[in-house]
Amino acid sequence: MATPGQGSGTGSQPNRLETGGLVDRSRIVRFTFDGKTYTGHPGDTLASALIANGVSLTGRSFKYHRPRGILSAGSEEPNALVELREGARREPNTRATVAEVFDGLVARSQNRWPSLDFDVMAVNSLLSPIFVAGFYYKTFMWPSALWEKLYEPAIRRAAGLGRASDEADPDTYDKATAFADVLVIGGGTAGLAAALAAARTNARVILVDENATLGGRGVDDGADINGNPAHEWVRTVEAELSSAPNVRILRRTTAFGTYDGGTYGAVERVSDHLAVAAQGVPRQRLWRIVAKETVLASGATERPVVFGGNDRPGVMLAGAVRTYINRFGVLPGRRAVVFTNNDYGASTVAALKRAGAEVVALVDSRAQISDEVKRIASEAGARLLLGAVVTGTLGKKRVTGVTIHTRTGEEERLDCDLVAMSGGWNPNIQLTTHLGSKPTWNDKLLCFLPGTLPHGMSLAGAVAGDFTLGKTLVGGTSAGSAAVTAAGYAAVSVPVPKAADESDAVAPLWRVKSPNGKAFVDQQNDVTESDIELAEREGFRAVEHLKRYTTLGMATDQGRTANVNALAIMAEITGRTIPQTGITVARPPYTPVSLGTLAGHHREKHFKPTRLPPSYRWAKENGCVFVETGLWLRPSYFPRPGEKDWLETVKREVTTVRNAVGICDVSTLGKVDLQGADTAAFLDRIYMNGLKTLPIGKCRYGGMLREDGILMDDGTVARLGENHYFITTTTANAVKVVQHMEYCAQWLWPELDVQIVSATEQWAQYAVAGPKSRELLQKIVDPAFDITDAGFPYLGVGEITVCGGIKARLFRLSFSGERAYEIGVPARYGDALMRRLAEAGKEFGACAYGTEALGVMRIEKGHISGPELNGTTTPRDVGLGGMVSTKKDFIGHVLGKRPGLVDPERPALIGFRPLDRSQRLRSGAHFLKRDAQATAENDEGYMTSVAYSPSNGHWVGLGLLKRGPERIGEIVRAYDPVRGGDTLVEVVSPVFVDPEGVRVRG
Amino acid sequence: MRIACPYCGERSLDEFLYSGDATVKRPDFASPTAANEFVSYTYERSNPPGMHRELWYHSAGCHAWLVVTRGIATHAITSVEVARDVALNEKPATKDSI
Amino acid sequence: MANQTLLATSAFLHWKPVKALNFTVEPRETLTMASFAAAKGKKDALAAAIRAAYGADLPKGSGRVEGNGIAFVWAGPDQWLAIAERKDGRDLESELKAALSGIASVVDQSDGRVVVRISGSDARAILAKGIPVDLDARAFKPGNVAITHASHIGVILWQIDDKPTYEVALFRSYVDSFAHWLLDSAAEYGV
Amino acid sequence: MSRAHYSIFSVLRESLRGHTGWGPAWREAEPKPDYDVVIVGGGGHGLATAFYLAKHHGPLRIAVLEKGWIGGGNVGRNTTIVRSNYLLPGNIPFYELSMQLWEGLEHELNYNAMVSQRGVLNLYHSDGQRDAFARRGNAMRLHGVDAELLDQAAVRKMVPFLNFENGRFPIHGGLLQRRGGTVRHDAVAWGYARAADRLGVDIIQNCEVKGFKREGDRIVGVETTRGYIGAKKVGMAVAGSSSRVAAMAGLRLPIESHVLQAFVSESIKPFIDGVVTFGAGHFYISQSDKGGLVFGGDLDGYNSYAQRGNLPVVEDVLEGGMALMPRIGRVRMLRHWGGIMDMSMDGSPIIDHTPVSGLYINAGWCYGGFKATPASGFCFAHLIAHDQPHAVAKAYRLDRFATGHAIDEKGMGPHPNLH
Ligand SMILES: Cc1cc2nc3c(=O)[nH]c(=O)nc-3n(C[C@H](O)[C@H](O)[C@H](O)COP(=O)(O)OP(=O)(O)OC[C@H]3O[C@@H](n4cnc5c(N)ncnc54)[C@H](O)[C@@H]3O)c2cc1C
Ligand SMILES: NC(=O)c1ccc[n+]([C@@H]2O[C@H](COP(=O)([O-])OP(=O)(O)OC[C@H]3O[C@@H](n4cnc5c(N)ncnc54)[C@H](O)[C@@H]3O)[C@@H](O)[C@H]2O)c1
Ligand SMILES: Cc1cc2nc3c(=O)[nH]c(=O)nc-3n(C[C@H](O)[C@H](O)[C@H](O)COP(=O)(O)O)c2cc1C
Ligand SMILES: [Zn+2]
Repeated sequence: MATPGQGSGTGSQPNRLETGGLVDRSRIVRFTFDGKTYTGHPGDTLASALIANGVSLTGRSFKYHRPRGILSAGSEEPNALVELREGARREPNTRATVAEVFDGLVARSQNRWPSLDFDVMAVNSLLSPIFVAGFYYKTFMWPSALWEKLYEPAIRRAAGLGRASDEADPDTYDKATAFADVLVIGGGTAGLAAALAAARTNARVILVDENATLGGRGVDDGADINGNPAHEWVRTVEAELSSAPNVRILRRTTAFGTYDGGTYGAVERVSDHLAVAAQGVPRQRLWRIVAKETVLASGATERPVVFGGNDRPGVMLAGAVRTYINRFGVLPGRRAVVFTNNDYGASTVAALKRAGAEVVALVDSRAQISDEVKRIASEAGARLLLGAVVTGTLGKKRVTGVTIHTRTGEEERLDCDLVAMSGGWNPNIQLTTHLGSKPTWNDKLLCFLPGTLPHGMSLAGAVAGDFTLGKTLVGGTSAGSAAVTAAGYAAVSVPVPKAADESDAVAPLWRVKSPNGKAFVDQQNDVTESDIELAEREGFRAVEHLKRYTTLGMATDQGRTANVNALAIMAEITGRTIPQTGITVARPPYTPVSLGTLAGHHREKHFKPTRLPPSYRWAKENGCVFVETGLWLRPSYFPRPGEKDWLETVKREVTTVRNAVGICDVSTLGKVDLQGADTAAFLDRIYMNGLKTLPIGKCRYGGMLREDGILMDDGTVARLGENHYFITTTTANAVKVVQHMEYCAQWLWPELDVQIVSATEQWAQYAVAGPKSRELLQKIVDPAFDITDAGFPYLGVGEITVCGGIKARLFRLSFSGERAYEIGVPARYGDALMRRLAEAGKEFGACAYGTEALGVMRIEKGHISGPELNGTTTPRDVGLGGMVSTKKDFIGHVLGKRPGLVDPERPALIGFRPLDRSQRLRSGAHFLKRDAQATAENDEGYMTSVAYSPSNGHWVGLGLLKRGPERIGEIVRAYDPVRGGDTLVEVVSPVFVDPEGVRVRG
Repeated sequence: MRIACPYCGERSLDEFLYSGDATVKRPDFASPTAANEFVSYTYERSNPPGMHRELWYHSAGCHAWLVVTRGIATHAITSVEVARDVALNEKPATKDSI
Repeated sequence: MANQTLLATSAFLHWKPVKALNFTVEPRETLTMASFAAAKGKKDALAAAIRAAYGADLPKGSGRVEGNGIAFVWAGPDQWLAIAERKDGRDLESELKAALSGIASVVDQSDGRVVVRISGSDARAILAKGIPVDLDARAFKPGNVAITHASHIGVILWQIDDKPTYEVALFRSYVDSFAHWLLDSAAEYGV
Repeated sequence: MSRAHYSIFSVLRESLRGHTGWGPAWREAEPKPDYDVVIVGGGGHGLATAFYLAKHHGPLRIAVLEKGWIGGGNVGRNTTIVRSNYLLPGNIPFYELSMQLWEGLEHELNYNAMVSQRGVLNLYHSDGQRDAFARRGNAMRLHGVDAELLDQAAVRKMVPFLNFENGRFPIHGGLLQRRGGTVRHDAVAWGYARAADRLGVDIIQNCEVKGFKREGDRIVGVETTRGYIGAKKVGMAVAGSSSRVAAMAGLRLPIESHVLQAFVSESIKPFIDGVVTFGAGHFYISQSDKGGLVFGGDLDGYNSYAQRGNLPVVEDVLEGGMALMPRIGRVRMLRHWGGIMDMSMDGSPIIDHTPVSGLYINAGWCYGGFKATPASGFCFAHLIAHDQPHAVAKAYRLDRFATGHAIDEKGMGPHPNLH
């Protein structure tokens, strides 16, 4: 017989059994809890190690700050939540029952002050008559100002369990997708049997289990399989599966959600059992598992019984007691009372006895039980109290005894330091319900079983209601075979291991009537049975109302140990059956998942990929300041030494372009190559303006509408050949335009012969703008090509070569209003071309310019861009009404004529300049008539874009103003209260530079 | 959700973009009632709770537009067709040439 | 200044070469590529022309075939990407334009996309961290092609051999982000 | 005792007798044969409509019919953000009225719905975004609504826990509405229900409307799972079910139903005070009074009547989360769920008559209808009572798509999943 605390090497762990358990006794690890150092063994959880060290108080409850200990031995734990690790790795609300100990682990209790032992907030317990479910809906209303100032801050101070770290999480996370013929969720006896049956066919099998070790309850219960301890069978199966190339075992991996299409979300805790993750290894990994067939073998969770003081440290689930003894070799108490309503009580009595504990009594609520159970109780020397219930517990921070209500109605007290309770078992059916299936109640087993299963899912073991070990092996083997057959493999017959079928008889017992003290249903959220009664009284009878009103089942454990008791109590109070009462909806995740895991690689700087334009390197070398445009990093401006701010730089860049020549990387513009016999007809239906007449070798500015008549994008259309067009889009809309074109080509007009290919990245493209632009280009364009104004006039396009034969495309286009070209070369030459242009441009005083100067010049010219193309403007609104064809069908034609869109009162594009020319303009300012009050009725539009115009020597703006074009000369207010601005501006032509357009033509 | 692209095979939802009802047909702009027809085509949707024929775009894949028939309450997909083929079949033959 | 030719800039400027025991990454810089798409009603003519010129049967669905000194990778419905070594000034755009005149539209892609070769027994596990396609030997084989994404970056991926060796084509501007993801993912394998 | 006034005194009194004196917050009403007004849908909007009808337009015999349990729809599953920081003149006055009604809600209802004006901060990451926010803020100010444009320093001071140093998209500043905040979602439904019940409204749960009965062009009642109920006027406020219910009256709406997911983390000690939205990704977050981080992102992207989401969007949302605040990496997601949005074609709501006389519609709330609850009820009640739209809701016409007066805040056009 094993006896606690007397062996060598475990002397400091008073409750460690001398033998037994699967921990590695040859090694010792040291950890701290609330600053005190303890020892444990590899294989321990924090909970088992604390128990070994005799620590039973592990936390304080959420609302009443009652002392709490360890209730369970698994992921259902509501009470023993701790803060793990420190500093940037501080991790709140970790269940001590699943955290593996390692050398150097630091754990702290949470939600208490100043200490766990003495928690000031425990006064809440005294106020508990007030703090009942929903009390705050009825209070704190008067005076209303105090809610934000006083009440809510107070509530918030009390809120929350652990503390999130103050620093960025330093660990890494990753994600992976895996494909399986058969996914087995749960590595208990049922899951192992299923995985084995499936694996022997050579199908691809993935087995996941949330624990570090496989085996499940069979091992926890110390049962026998094929006449040997279950863990030996587990070891053999594990060895076979591990060596099979078609099997992947994911330990420490929780399948947390069932999603559509046979997809499961799972999280692998790769390094949580280590002090620090190894170099390059993530802390956790998100698995998206795509499975043809899934065997759910997730087992069952034991139910507590609701009785007075059932939350006191030392009250534990009976199955957990067995787990601590059998799996971890620790004894959670020396004088135990076992309290149950089912035949499994016997195995707890036996386990305790075997471990050397005194079993004071087996309290069974049933009047009749089997002889077998009686025999075991008597062998263990336990008093058998039939038809009796535990009504309350004695002690403060640890149980010292219980009060019993006997069958004959007497009250009795028993001394004990452990209450092992079991109210029956709830199959872990959550993953079967995530897609909306409703569970069904089973009156014999007293639990909910899965209803209609998600496509491809089958069940094995306790989750299917096969509660006995023998049945899990039979069911697991056949579920594995069936699944693998459904996945298209010929099943191989696998011998079913033998195990005894212990009795699973159970009788209803949800709560103990007239409890002695508070009887908790949801231990973490401090919901008591009287809260349920109150909810019922107040009309919150629907289970979902009950949940929301009392917060039952809403804690970190999602009511794994609470929900069924709660609804059974509600059923009892309302005189309905349990199925009539129903169960609340379970949602993913099955157990909580770290947010970092769900983000993986894509966090902080790597949130989204970064796209670098072809001459990024050159720009960087030249001190460029970049700006994010979608995913692109575009050159924004190129400050030079001595320039005091960006404005000075931009002024210089603009002036250089207007007076000499500048070069700008415009490679990010979307570029689309269109070919095919019907391309002209196709483009004609997509653009609002006519394109059929565009001659070969020419470009034209074009606009596209959405079907609702609103501008979608603008750009240029170049005709390179009879059936060959090359269009540009704005950087922002490049992807959207291709998608739109494919939609039109594939769905609206599939009969047209048109091929659409995105060529955005093929071409590095540079605007070369300014009076000297041709001279500069002349130096790089190969002599065979005539780029004189006669040979290459405004809006010309040509396929040429540069720098001795490098193929290029030249467009004579201008956004700046100057004589300008765009020259494209294959992207690999972009950086070199930029260098060459800069070099060759020196003699003309050339400079590089970025999006800022580009923006200034387009505003000076009254060209629209993003702020005007904002998804709500019509062509008419932005001065392009004249371009819209009236003759042809094109997308947006019909709806563009709706009254609301042609209303002359709609704000329309016009220019602005400050009346006091020294004043600055700001986009986003709203227009008001000069003398009008600042009210909504007087709002006449807003400034869309502004720039300091070096050419004019003052700020200029574009804006949408009611009847704008009719109001040139009028003075209006540009009202900008959010920046404290209120400026008088003059309505002027939107073209601030070269209104006749002489310069662009040269 | 996973969609079996006829070209690429079954892929996860995040490779696709949903783009609305596939049963509405773009009206003729020259029809005398075009104004109403376009309003109905562009804005009005049956949005039925049962099976829905809808357009998806394999944006992160082959760029094919697809007509997917899918249960709106169940997310179960019963068919995935190539939109171009569907459109060609539905178009009157006379319109085939322009 | 003489109008000297321009030197190409590698898209892989910021790459560090990766050579681990079971994992290698190697940019393929010297390719010429062009995409081509069948004109309406010309699918058969296109297939015949390619067969005649290169002795290869264009894959109808997703797939990759090799012809004489050239590979054809399916790049979408009725579209392919032709890939060849860019030696001796070979330029697939002009070559294919000549061969396919009137039956397909041809677009130069030599610069728009870059190709990375990834090889070794750890490749599958590493790629699985970003590529949501089943690359298991049973499901994906030499000659198979997938157009998909890798960690938010669009890719065309094909398998070359059973080592396994893969090639991934992606748009040029994403190269650095792709590398970051790939090396991040490979770190667990000691790369 | 069901009519008990809620106050600290009544709570104290009850605490002395085990809270045995409380009665139901609302009666479990049985359907009567007919009513003056039947409201279909026991969500926030339906219950608020009934309350304001009873309060301002009575005496009327009113019933709210709810197919399940009240508050089980979107009012019970949203991320609880209330604000009136809208851009367009069709929207601002309406949402501002709502804001004002929130501000007095506790006293109006005698129910603490925990209206918490802790501020809503929309971050901007580029000059363009800043100017767009300036435009919006100025529009708000013109309407008398509070708005402040913060620069980076001010944002840092206010929410120092964001990722300012290592972001993919730098945080340049934010638009702040201090009066915005959060409201305890369930309490809104319960508070309106209780207050409506006290004014005599019958709240009938487990009563699904299956059809409309008409005489000629006029509505005369509804067929329900609990039998026929006559009604002079019927107002539908069924949010995600709008198309389905409207179809029973032969209407096709400019609406598609889409899933939106929401998320809550495990409870942690408070560190996020207000609401923060990330302007460069789809992510927004606040912290509940219980300590859970409540957050969300974009629509799942496809139409659906299944109240659940899919994994790619979960990942997308958390990528945004970890981009913005990498210190939440070790905090855990506790639960995620979905709701069905009645996404209208321009992203703005509809409060209007229908072509069927006596049938009124309140729909198209997209993912922004929680904040609208009081004003929606107020204006819908006004419309039903007077047959005239309320002044602040007059832009929410059903025919605005035909006339070209869409109210498209985001400029996304007729793509409901993009609003
Ligand atoms: C995840 C999520 C996040 C959101 N976040 C916000 C936010 O932060 N801020 C914000 O302002 N808004 C938000 N919203 C939107 C907001 O929740 C909704 O717009 C709003 O709640 C809709 O109005 P309601 O409350 O009346 O709807 P619901 O609560 O859905 O009420 C409709 C009711 O009608 C019932 N019903 C339907 N059909 C029938 C029938 N045939 N017969 C009888 N009854 C029927 C339903 O059961 C339901 O109870 C969010 C929504 C979701 C899902
Ligand atoms: N007689 C009774 O009343 C009774 C009742 C219940 C259970 N049992 C015993 O329980 C055992 C049942 O065997 P079983 O194999 O069905 O269950 P099990 O509990 O032995 O194994 C289930 C395994 O699945 C894991 N798991 C659960 N959900 C998971 C998820 N989402 N992701 C990853 N892993 C998950 C669990 O950690 C566990 O290891 C038998 O030993 C049986 O005797 C008996
Ligand atoms: C603001 C808010 C906070 C929530 N907080 C919690 C919580 O702390 N714990 C919890 O379990 N669920 C929480 N929920 C989610 C609900 O449990 C539930 O999932 C949601 O109301 C949708 O209902 P359903 O999942 O039953 O369909 C919260 C929901 C909202 C809207
Ligand atoms: Zn595809």
